[in-house]
Amino acid sequence: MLQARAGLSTQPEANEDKERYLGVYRWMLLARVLEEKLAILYRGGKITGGVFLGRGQEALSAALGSALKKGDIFGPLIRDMAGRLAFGEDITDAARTYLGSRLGPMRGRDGNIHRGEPAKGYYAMISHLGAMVASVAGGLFARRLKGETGVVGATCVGDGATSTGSFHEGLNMAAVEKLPLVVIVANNQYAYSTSNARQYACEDLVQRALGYGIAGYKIDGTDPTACIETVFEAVARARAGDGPQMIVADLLRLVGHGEHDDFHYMSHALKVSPIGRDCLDVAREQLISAGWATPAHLDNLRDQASAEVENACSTALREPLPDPNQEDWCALHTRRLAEGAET
Amino acid sequence: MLQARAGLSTQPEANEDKERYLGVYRWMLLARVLEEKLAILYRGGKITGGVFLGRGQEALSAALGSALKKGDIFGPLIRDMAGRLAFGEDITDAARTYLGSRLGPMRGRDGNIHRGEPAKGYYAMISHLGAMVASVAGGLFARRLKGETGVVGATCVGDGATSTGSFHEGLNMAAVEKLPLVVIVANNQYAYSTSNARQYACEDLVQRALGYGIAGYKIDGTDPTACIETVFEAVARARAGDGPQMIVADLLRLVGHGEHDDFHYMSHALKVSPIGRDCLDVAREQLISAGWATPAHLDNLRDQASAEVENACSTALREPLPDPNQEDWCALHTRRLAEGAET
Amino acid sequence: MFQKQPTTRTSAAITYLEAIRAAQHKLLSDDPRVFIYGQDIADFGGAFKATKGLANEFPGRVLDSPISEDAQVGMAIGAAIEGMRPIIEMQFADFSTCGFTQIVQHAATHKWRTGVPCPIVIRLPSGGTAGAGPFHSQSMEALYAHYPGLIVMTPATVEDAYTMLLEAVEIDDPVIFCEHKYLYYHLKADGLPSTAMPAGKARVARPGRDATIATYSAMVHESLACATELASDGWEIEVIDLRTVKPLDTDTILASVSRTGRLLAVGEAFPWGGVTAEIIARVATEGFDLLDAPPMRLNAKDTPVPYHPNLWGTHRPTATSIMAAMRKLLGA
Amino acid sequence: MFQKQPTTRTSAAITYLEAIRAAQHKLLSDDPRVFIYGQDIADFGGAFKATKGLANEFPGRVLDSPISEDAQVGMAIGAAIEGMRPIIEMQFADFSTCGFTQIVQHAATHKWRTGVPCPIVIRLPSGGTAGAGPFHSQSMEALYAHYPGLIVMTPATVEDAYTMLLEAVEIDDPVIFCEHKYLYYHLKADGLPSTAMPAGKARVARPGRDATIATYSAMVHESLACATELASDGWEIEVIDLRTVKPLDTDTILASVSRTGRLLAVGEAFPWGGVTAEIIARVATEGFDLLDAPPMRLNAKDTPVPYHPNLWGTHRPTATSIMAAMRKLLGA
Ligand SMILES: Cc1ncc(C[n+]2csc(CCOP(=O)(O)OP(=O)(O)O)c2C)c(N)n1
Ligand SMILES: Cc1ncc(C[n+]2csc(CCOP(=O)(O)OP(=O)(O)O)c2C)c(N)n1
Ligand SMILES: [Mg+2]
Ligand SMILES: [Mg+2]
Repeated sequence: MLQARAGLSTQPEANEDKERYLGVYRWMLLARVLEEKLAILYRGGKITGGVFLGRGQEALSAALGSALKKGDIFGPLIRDMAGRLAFGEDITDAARTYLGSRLGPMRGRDGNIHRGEPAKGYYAMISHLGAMVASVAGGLFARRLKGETGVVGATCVGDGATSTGSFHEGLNMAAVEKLPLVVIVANNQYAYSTSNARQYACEDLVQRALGYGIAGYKIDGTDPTACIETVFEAVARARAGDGPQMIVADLLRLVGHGEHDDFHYMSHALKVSPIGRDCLDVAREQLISAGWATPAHLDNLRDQASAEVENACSTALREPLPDPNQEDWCALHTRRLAEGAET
Repeated sequence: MLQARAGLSTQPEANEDKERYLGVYRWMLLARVLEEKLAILYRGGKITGGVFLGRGQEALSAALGSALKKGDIFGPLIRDMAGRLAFGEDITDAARTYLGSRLGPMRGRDGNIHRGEPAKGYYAMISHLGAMVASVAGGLFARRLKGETGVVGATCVGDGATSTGSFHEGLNMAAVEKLPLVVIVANNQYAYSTSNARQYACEDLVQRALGYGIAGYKIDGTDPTACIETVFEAVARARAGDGPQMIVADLLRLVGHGEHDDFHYMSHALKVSPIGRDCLDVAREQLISAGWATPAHLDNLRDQASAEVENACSTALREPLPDPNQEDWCALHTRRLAEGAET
Repeated sequence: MFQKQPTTRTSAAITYLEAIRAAQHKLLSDDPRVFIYGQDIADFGGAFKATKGLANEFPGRVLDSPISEDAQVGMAIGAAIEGMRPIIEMQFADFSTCGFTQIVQHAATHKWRTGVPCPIVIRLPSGGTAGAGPFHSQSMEALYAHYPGLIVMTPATVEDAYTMLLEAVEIDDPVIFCEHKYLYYHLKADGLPSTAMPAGKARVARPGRDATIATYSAMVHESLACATELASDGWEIEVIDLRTVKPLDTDTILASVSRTGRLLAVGEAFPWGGVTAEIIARVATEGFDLLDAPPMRLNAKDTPVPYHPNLWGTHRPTATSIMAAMRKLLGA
Repeated sequence: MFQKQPTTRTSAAITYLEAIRAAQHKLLSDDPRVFIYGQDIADFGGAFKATKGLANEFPGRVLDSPISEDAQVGMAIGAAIEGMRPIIEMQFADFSTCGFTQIVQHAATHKWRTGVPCPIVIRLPSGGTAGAGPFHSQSMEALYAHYPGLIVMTPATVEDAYTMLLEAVEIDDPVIFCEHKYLYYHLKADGLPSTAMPAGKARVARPGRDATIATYSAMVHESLACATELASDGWEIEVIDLRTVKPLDTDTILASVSRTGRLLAVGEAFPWGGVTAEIIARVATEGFDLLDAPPMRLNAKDTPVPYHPNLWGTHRPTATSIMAAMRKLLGA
């Protein structure tokens, strides 16, 4: 099994470390608070459709969103609220998509986790797992053809998604093209209810990196320090031209697959194991023990996050819903080639 | 990179080795002679559609067909004439499928390399590469459910087919189920005209075995001794319950992708390298230097093969062609549910 | 609109979904060749609970698969060749596009090419529900019906969900079983039937005189609601539930149109080339003279299925939009 | 039968396949956003040589892909989002089922879901040729036309192969470009046009008075051969070349039927629910009163495409079988 490699260049100064960590922490917190709010709204019947949360996976996701720069490409998956926000998503847009506002980026046509703003490099996932790997790779390929350098693309998948043909084809293609693609495998031990034992037979998914000829890293996804170090390093290596990077992070989702799911199937032993830790608790501890923050400071950050979330949700809740009569029922950009909806 | 493992049990007696080798050699030879005849017929315009040959890959293929037993499952690919014959295919049926005889197993409905007799465990490949991996695994799964033990299933793919999602999904599934599946990757360095460099980025495809959690073997596919030893061992291990086995064999196809192809793109360096050897020449040398055969004996075997091939082809050539008016244009087994072809 | 349908609420009431579970229970009990393979279907009982409890009762025969639709179908094909009767559950019909090659290229062609039948059943939780969006709402019957070698079932009732699934497994050919998610919990019946019409036969769901609606799956209920509504204006609308869309029971449709002279074909799928096109094409070519007025069709709109319920309710046909079309057809 | 078509054999003659190559050459020359990605298309020039020499002339813009149809399309989608104009060559249309998810779920929905267009072109070497068999002969236009968000082109002439491919790349939506392998080498023209009818407009390939054949791709030539043959009996058959099957130019078909009163829809695809069903459904619903006789349709048979030429010649429609249908339609 591959281990996280040593740092790419000289270690950043302690102060940089601190700022970076605190930055990531803010996104973790904001995502957590927003998702807690969404869960409440869901239980209150305010959200139609499923709600899929990233609780427990915020450190990994926020580290990725923070390591990417404006101009990079990000294809998040369902548990990447933190990464989306860190990558620059407007929190009100996130709320809008859940709450049905017509002003959200998907205008009610698609929902929730499928949101994105592709024109800004923030791709909008389709449900079919694995599909985004090739598409983010394609985005990078385009950038290369256009002569852009120093661009990185990243996408996330779960343990379950690694079984898809799309994941395999996309990653292999990216490896052949030596594209600056970072793939994060959030191994939360389950795909919906299906445990790793029914999903793959290798000792560890990071072993697959060798078979694609790409760099592989293995980390504890509940440890924010490890997430930040490794994700930033992998992104830097990709940016430097080292080709695809795959990070496999062990963790648990501390919620059901969706909010409808009580995840009774989840093993108790795993829940009480180290990967059952809440990365936000770990972060709090790490920040305080490093002397980078006081409890009061962190409580204050949470209050700020709550205010931001309340603001976003109440804005979104006041906005108009989609209206079928005003809707433009045209799937094509080329209007002259559209066939009228038959009624 | 994994190396061929040491023998499973005690080495068979020299006499057994000899008989096994000579058996494999006969199938190699028969396939070679039959394919040479088919190439001639193709150039003479006697065959409609493509002709795809296995020249150079006979040792690997014949070893596999010979290692399998009656009752096993075999899903050959396009370059497995030798394996098909060794597995028990009637040579006249092989000729029939190429020559359009209505009496062949596919009755003119499908051709050439797509032939098979699934009821005998000899599956009929579809063109879509990688698809047979899951289906042979499914056959094995059924046997297990029926309580049959000691059954092995095998299928072959090329280097190109390893890039398909189907290959990945099928092999991963077989690994999870720990099925007695042997997958042979005939790495002939090209997929049609595409060289390995544009197909994958790992050092060697055998590195993928680790990522699936299955046994991996790497051999020189032009060396019949290595092919026989490793293939028989892998089949024995699968039969013994060790789960999927993957053998990656390096070799070249000594023909074009199909008989229409002059393979001008093939690297001269590769052609003159050790993997450019003709396995039939190597076998002849090995047999003679081991004292297991004399040149005269081997020449005699070739004459026998020629006679068999001539006989099969002339039989098939005399047989009736498909007749559209007698054809049963019904794609269903359940006739009452078939919709009449509209005319 | 559909909520208007009478639902039986006796203690014996069984839902459409429970009927599917009951059929699988019976199949596993009666036929040792049957096994079920799909994502999260073992201990968890499936995303919709169609296999709840079955893994426990039939150990080793109800299995969780990796997220590998192509391999799931591929493995079922191999198992079917060996004489088993696999049932594949897709988590949503929409994901069957990932298994499309194995379904249309391998399963569909196997019998014709080799002479060896390939009896697999692929269960597709199909159709729209509120808030499900573009990737959890699709109706894919037209794609599969287009390919020779497949049978495509689209049960609209609890009874059919049960008996047709039993029949699907018995049939020696690959069957695409399109079960409608909108009917899963809403639709109830008093009990399960012991006899049934055979596959390939359509059913007159409501007899009528003035016009025919030919439809299937969830749209049967929207159409029945429309017929009930129009009955208060004195119109007698005949509703044909196709039950299977391949084969399509042209005879029953033609017989109905010969009585009513008017035809509206309704489907929930996308408008280009779906079941409604096939219905109209058959009636126009084989029963032209039976028609007293131009036939009509009503489908979903030609966009992906929208997520928001406000949009979704307009995207798919409903009793209201069927009624509007029907009034046009009746010249009323 | 098709061989009867006059082919020009001047020194300037250019084939259907060469037109496709020429279009790609022009696109690569004129538009830096264009690149081509597919199996064996670089130095080798593609299985059919549609990209011969292009990799050399446009280094880095004509690339060999691994055997990964899903990833090929997936990568094109990402590249299109970033403003490129990728062309994907499938080695055979039949293998596009392996890229089906990315095509119908991702590319087709992208603009509607996100507002960002996804201008990719997927070239599908389509249709039957002698000896090609079930997996190298398919006509898949109906599958793609069914899904909202895709445009499906089916050029029948050398000129259209050229100009429509140019237009396909210019269009801001995903285009499925069904080029017919049977026409690749046989069909020739004197040169390449500089103007063209726009996509979405059908062409009257041969004007007539007594009946209309609405068809597309290789079947245009079988239909023209039939019309020529019937002309010697005094019948004037109008042949409509649809050019694109989605959108389908209903107006041109209806205008033709209003002149002739009789309609035969001909397609090479499988019979259930293809282009012919859509044509008949539109004419029956929108132009019922224009019809003097029941419309007819002719498709391939409802089995996989057979390998042996003896069977294949009967499986697909030909001038002979079109003629038989037409005589029936004419009551002749
Ligand atoms: C191709 C495909 N098949 C099935 C599904 C249904 N599905 C949605 S999420 C999910 C589980 C995903 O598990 P994993 O990849 O481990 O991600 P996690 O939810 O654990 O974060 C499944 C099966 C899907 N989205 N795509
Ligand atoms: C999914 C799929 N895509 C494309 C093809 C077309 N095709 C047939 S053989 C071939 C090359 C196969 O290469 P490889 O797997 O290395 O086998 P080899 O021919 O070298 O033995 C290709 C691209 C196919 N059969 N299946
Ligand atoms: Mg998971
Ligand atoms: Mg190869």
